[in-house]
Amino acid sequence: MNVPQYDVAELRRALAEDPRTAELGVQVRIRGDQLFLTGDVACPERRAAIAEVAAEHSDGLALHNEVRVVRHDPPTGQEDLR
Amino acid sequence: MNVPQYDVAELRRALAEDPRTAELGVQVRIRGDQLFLTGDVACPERRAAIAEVAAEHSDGLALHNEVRVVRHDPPTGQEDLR
Amino acid sequence: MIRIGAVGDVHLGVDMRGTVRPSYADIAEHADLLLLAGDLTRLGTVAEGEVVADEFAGLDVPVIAVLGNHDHQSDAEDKITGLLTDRGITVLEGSATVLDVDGVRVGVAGGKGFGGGFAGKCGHAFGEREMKAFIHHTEEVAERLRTALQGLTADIRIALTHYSPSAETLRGEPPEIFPFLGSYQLAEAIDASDVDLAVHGHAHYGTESGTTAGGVRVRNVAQPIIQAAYRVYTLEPAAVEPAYPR
Amino acid sequence: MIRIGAVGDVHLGVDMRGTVRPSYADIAEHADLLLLAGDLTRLGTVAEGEVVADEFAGLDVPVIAVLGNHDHQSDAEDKITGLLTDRGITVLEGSATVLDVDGVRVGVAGGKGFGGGFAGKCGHAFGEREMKAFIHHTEEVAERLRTALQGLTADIRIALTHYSPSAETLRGEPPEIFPFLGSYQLAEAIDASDVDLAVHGHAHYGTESGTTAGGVRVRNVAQPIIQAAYRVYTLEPAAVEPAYPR
Repeated sequence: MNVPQYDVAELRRALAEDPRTAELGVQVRIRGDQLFLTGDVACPERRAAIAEVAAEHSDGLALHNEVRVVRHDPPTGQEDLR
Repeated sequence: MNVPQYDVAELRRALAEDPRTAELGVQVRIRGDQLFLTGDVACPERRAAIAEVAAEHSDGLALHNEVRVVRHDPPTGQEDLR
Repeated sequence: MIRIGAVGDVHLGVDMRGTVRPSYADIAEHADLLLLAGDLTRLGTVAEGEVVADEFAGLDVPVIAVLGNHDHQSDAEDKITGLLTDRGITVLEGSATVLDVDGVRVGVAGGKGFGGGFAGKCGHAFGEREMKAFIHHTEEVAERLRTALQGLTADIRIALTHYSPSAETLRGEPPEIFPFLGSYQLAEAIDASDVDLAVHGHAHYGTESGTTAGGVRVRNVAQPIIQAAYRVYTLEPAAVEPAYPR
Repeated sequence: MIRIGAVGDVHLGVDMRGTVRPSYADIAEHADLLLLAGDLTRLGTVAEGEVVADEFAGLDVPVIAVLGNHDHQSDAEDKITGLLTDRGITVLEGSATVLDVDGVRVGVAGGKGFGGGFAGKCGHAFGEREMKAFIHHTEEVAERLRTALQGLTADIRIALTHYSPSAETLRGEPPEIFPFLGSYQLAEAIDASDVDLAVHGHAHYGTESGTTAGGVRVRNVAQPIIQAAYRVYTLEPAAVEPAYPR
């Protein structure tokens, strides 16, 4: 039986528990035979690792890696809490 | 400082962890100076114990014990799952 | 037609001795067996376990139970299991039993289950020791349930848990506490076998009817939901395959 | 005016050595101190902790950190704390520190925190061992935070945690996982003292701004939220009480 919910769960678990990724903040959606990954990670290598682990758990799905790398720019403003 | 959310939390915790009640399924609402308790418990003694514990944690609130005792009637019908 | 009686969360205390049994005196008129979906007791003490035995042992139909979180409160779950078993009540924990009901083999596999939440919105075995222990407990009980179901040969197959395998039967509960009410891993174990009905309790504000992600019917029989001594569900074994080709 | 720099969830790995420090080279132009709201590492290894030390030690402003769940993944949290401390980074866990910034005493009390959920929709220390251990961990870290805050004498008072003390800064996260994201018990500890600002991380899909139930401002500085090397919040110490009667 092919249950997309379990495929999502399996992939999320792999992304969280596989030491190559250890990402709890990646969202996984399967729509039809399309697999979408979204979220923000710390560096480009992390983004690539997510694709690598996802590929091992997404037989027959077309992978769309929409994960972004967070920006590290110095702050452009400040919030006044006085 | 008087924060109703913490009063709700304290009372829910007492109802759950106090061995006189051990009820995880009682809902606690504070509206103005009125305290409302709702839920279903196994017997009338349990309902009275809830009022007793709640009274110890609800200084200055008017207690409305809307907790009900579950019915134990034999079934009047059946669901056909064939 | 097999008639499954089921109730969860009876929460018996020593103050309830003798009050519940009368409701089950004529159970054979309504059901062929009775499932108890956990939280048999309030504080999980041996004294409360004895009340459960007194109320449910020796009914006119077989009684099959799992324990719930309340039954673990006093670390006396093994003693409670022992005394219920001694009184003829079958207690499942990652195990199964098969009853013969008028020649139909009715199989029940069960266990307490645990929380963690549902697919896509659940906890993971990552981070602090306490977090890992929480999720590992779910994984262990789900794996034992899966094994028990896979070893079950019967005409009608039922999964019995305390925690919910479905978010659908939690409708009415705040989503914020779903991780304490059930786990998709229970449903995954159920959907890995051919199961006709999954019965659970625990969610007092939930909903009676739902399904697993794989389409198995789920019923939440927590007593505050069903507002009766027990519910009755009727099932028919799958038609026997004809011995000749159609 | 005191300028508080803050970021959480930088998740440094050994593959990131040297990549982050440049963003903090001119930090003294923007902030008077830098708060790190946990999840400094990815897998919580000592090697990753060394990268954190290399990236954040010896900046032009003091650095005060708490650890997060990722920093506990490899059971090396004590070693990571030790090596950061050796390199001049203050690591808080149920403890506090006071900095002098141009004569203003800036006090920070902090700790990792933990989950359990928010008032009225949370877990309780009841049932299975795993459930009790989960909630007891929250109680312990919240109690230590409360004690640290109550012992803090300063002109500006900040609470620093990894987990969230407010459901408001979780908006955007599925409610079903709130028990894994924070606890009202942290807010109760914060609201028991006079706190000017509570800073946390952990909730990547949450919202930057919220308040505790008692009205203390809360900011979620998880890096996926702030999308910058750090945020800057400015605070002014409460006016000094005049020594003569008004």
